[in-house]
Amino acid sequence: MIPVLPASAPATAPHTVTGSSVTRIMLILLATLVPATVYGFWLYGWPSIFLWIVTVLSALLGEAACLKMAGRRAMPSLLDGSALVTGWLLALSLPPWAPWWIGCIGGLFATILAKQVFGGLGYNLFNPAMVARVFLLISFPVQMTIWIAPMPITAPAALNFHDGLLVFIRGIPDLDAVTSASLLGFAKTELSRGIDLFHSLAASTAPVTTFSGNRTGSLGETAALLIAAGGLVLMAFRIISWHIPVAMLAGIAIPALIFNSIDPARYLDVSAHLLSGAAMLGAFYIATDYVTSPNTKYGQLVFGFGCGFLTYVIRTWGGYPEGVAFAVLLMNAVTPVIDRYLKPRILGRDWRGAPLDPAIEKAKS
Amino acid sequence: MGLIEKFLHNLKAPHWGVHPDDHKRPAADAPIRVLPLPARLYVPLQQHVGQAARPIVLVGQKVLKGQLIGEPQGRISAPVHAPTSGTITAIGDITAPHASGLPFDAITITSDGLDQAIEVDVPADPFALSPTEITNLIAAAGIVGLGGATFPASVKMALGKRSEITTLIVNGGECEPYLSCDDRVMRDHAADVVDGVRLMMYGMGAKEALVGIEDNKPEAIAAMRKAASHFPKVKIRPVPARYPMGSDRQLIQTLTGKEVPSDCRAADVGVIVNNVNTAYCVHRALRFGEPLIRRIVTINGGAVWQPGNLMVPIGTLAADLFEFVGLKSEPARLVMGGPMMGTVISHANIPVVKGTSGFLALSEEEIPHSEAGPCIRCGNCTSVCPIGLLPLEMAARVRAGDLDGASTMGLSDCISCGCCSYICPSHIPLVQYFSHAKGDLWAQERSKLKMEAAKKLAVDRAARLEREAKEKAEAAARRKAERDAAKAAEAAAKAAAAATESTATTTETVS
Amino acid sequence: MLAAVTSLTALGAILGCGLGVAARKFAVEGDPLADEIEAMMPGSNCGQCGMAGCSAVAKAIAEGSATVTICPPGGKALATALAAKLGISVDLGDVVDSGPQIAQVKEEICIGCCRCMKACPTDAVVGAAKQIHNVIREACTGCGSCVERCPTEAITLRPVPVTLQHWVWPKPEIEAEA
Amino acid sequence: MSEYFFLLITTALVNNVVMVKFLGLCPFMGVSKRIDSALGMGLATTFVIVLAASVCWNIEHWLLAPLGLGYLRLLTFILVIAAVVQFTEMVVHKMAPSLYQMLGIYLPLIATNCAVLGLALINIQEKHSFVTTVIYDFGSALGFTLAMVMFAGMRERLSLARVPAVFTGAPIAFVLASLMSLAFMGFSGLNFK
Repeated sequence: MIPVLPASAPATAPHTVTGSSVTRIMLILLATLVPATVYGFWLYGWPSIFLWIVTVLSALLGEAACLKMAGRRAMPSLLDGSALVTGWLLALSLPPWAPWWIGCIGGLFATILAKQVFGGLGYNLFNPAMVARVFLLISFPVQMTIWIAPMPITAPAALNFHDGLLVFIRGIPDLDAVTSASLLGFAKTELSRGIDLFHSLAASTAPVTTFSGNRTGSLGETAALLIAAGGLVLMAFRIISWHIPVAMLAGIAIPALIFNSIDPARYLDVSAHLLSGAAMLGAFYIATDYVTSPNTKYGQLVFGFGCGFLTYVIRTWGGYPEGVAFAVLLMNAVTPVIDRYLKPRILGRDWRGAPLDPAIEKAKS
Repeated sequence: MGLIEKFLHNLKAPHWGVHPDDHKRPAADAPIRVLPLPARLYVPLQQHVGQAARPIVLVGQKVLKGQLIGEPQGRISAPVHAPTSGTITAIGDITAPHASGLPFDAITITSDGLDQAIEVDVPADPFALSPTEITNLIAAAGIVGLGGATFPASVKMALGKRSEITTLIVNGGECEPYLSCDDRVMRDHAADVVDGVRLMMYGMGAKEALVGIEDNKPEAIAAMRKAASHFPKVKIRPVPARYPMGSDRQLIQTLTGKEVPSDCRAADVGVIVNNVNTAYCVHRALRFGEPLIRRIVTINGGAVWQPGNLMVPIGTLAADLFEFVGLKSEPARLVMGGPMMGTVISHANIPVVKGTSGFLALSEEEIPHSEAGPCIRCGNCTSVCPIGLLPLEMAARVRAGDLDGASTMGLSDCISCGCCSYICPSHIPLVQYFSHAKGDLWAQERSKLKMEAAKKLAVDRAARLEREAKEKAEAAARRKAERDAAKAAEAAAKAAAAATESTATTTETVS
Repeated sequence: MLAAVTSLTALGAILGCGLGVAARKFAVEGDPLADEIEAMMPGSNCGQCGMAGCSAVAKAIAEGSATVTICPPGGKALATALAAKLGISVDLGDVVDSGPQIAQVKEEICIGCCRCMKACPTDAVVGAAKQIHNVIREACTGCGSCVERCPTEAITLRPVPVTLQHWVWPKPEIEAEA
Repeated sequence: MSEYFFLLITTALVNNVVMVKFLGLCPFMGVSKRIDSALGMGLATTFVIVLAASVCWNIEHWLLAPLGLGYLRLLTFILVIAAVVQFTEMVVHKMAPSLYQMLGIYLPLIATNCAVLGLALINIQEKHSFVTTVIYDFGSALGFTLAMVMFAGMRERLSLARVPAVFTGAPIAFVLASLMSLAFMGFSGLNFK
């Protein structure tokens, strides 16, 4: 009997796999973002819809162009949905009435310089959406800090499609009529003017924190509860684990609680911190990015807590009113070190990797 | 189960592993069928871990069923026996049940159809024998671990003798999907299995036996509980159904709470693990004198008409088995063993060996098709790894050629269970990376050993050359000395002769 | 001016003395690296690298005048081990590693001249004058010293045949990873 | 006391010597391929920075300033730094031979690490007291080590990435450093008052 050698490399075990795939994960993630996004659209009207479209398209374009240049097949990578997620999350973190070129530059920057130059999906070291957001914030501080008071798209005073397009392309004509400060920014400005929180928040111009999210901010921060609900769905699907979100929210809430109880005139309370800014978006969607967060449970707890704590530090003492993006980037930079030092224990070895003592194990019963 | 109980159950459940679709039924529910005797059997000489057996029969020789045809060589080895009576028609290559498709040696027996067994002495009461005699009988029967590892059972018991064994763990986990040969032997031969377990306990001096059975086999648990009800030392322990519960270290940890240190054997912590089918074979060997010449094999898979378990002689070709159960369609992939760790075989002319738990004929829909994508670092592989490794990091290092980096991350602890490859949403063949790396490291190790041996040879040679040169010099010196001595002697002799002569002359003159 | 010169001179003198004392105190004897590297080399002194024996190569590698990929019998395995030892990264693409090889005698051409036997650094060739020689597989390092000596070209290097025990899973080839 | 703590935080994070002041980029790029060597380099540099800067401060205050030899400052400081580096090299060679191997040429090159000279000069320029000098330099060196280790961790991961051919090596390292610097911008304006 002559053995027949297989022509190519033999198929390897296991001969059965899960039904999960990268595309499926990304699609579920996007699906859970839909309610918050649609709510944001309703609050901020047509310009925000246009911004969302342009940002997402730019991200996809940047990805496709890079793949084309690298001579790789563009379709499988585009279809995995990761660029879509990046663009979408970036759009959610921009001021809703930002001009078109902000979205365009941001989308391209995110996929090209933060992701594809590192080798594409899985190799980027920083969260692409947050890199783009920080880059935009530093480069175009004026456009990136114009916040619009929410005005439901159905309201009579809201812009129609045509006017929305004009605002989107030419910029906002009458700034003072529509702008408003976000809570964190307002508190910071007033504090720097020497007005403590009791007085500044009591003023009629103060932004209000409501659970419905009907307040000033980016698309993704207004609907904090919808974002959190989406995050819970992700946990239910086991796409993200609880470690990072819980640790990050704790990282914000614990120092907020401590400092607020020490000096309520200077430090905002816990709910203000948790519900404003990108805390929820960051905790459930940004910090949980697989590629740029640690792999192990312990590492994720450290990472999440670090993100939250740095967010609080930057918000409270830093030069920027919002710190989620910076905090996530900083912790992204620490992730490889965390991964290196916080490894799970190998069965039959101690934490340092030395084999266990058989005598001790034998004595167990 | 109440909510709180369920919660507690979840807490206690292992936090590793995966839950693949088990596909065990309907095959597991059909009673064991006996395969009609095939015309030819191909009995490989290497069916176990260790050195291959040495054939002791000649081509053309007639053999009886159960007759020894290959004797063990070396410390870790096992004999092979003729599975039926007939004539030896060839001793040579046959494709091994191995992913490489490379050949190995096998003895071909053409059956005479009589299935005539050789006469053997059966001990009247095996419990009257000494434990060593039991071990010897098990060794002579060629019994190896039938769970798939095929480590010679008697060697395992002998290794255990060095350290005191308290617990015999009997592995009825059978966590691999599709397979049900362990399930079936427990259902159909529960009493025999329990007897085998007791014999093994006696042979190794264990105080108790824990039979771990996954809780997805309620019938087997019930049957075994009934069979073991008179023997309090044999305890039936249902374990959560979770792959890879049937792996030694996981089962030991689940049943006893002991962790086997990574550089030790289970015996070092006072535990020995044996498969339920091994226990059944021990029973057959000690009560009926039947060596390991047949076993229960699961035939399953989407392409099979009548999936089920067959009692087949060792050496039967997979093709004969598939013919017996019938194929619905051309199978897309043939696998020996389960789908998680089984070996793909390139064709069906592969013999059943002692470690064959099953053959699967998988249909096109059952096998994975997705192309591997880039790793997105989701960490699923890390959370399912039963050992606590970081498969993604190890694979990335292997891919970049950094084998040492991979082995410092614990490559040698990997049991190749396949959980990581199974769960990977990017469908990266992680296990293949690890198999490749392990093979490569092993090859490096071999070449290092060889290099050391060569170095010793080189040193020896240098020493030899030096010695030879020295000896040569000495010999030359000796020869020179001898020559000189000879010369001197000659000269002396000459002188003496001359002297004598002169004396003689003188004498002569005198006289 | 004087102050500047004096102070700089004084400073220089103090620092110089300090360093002199430190050099005594923290003196490091010899370079143990060369010895350690020599222990890793094949030690057969086959001379394929073009240097005089393994210890000379070890010294050269320790000094950095030879690359870690210099040893052909050591192949990739040795190169990676040396690179790890020296804490450098090495491009293994340049190493031509044809896999392990062993010498084989073509029996019909061998004239039994014994030259290969004398050349073999590990005594892997056995035979006697006018008898066909043979190579002991386990002892042959595949260094090729014998190949050049053979007057009838009866010795060739062959890759070690792959058996079930030697087979290694190939590294996965993935389009997306290429 | 808390003032010193905030000084430490400020020098390590807000005014990070590498990421914000862009000093000491040579070892930052050169010895950041592995975490171990980066950590070793960071510690060695910390040692040199603190020792050199405190010696320099004393020389400035007891020698150069009283004698009005300000114009010799650069020369003197470089002399001191070179001597300290030489000393460090001996110590490392003796105590940690493998680290000595790993750091290679970059160990003597600490002498030309502009962070060392830069910090010594800044101390004089900012008229720090001696204690402030030590804390300021220790904080800065800590920041240097932190940046080195973080960067090395990322480069270790990067070495396994599929970076496009045009970006492999130094280019991607610079892109990475720039993104990291972007992240450190978050600390700008950090003020605990």
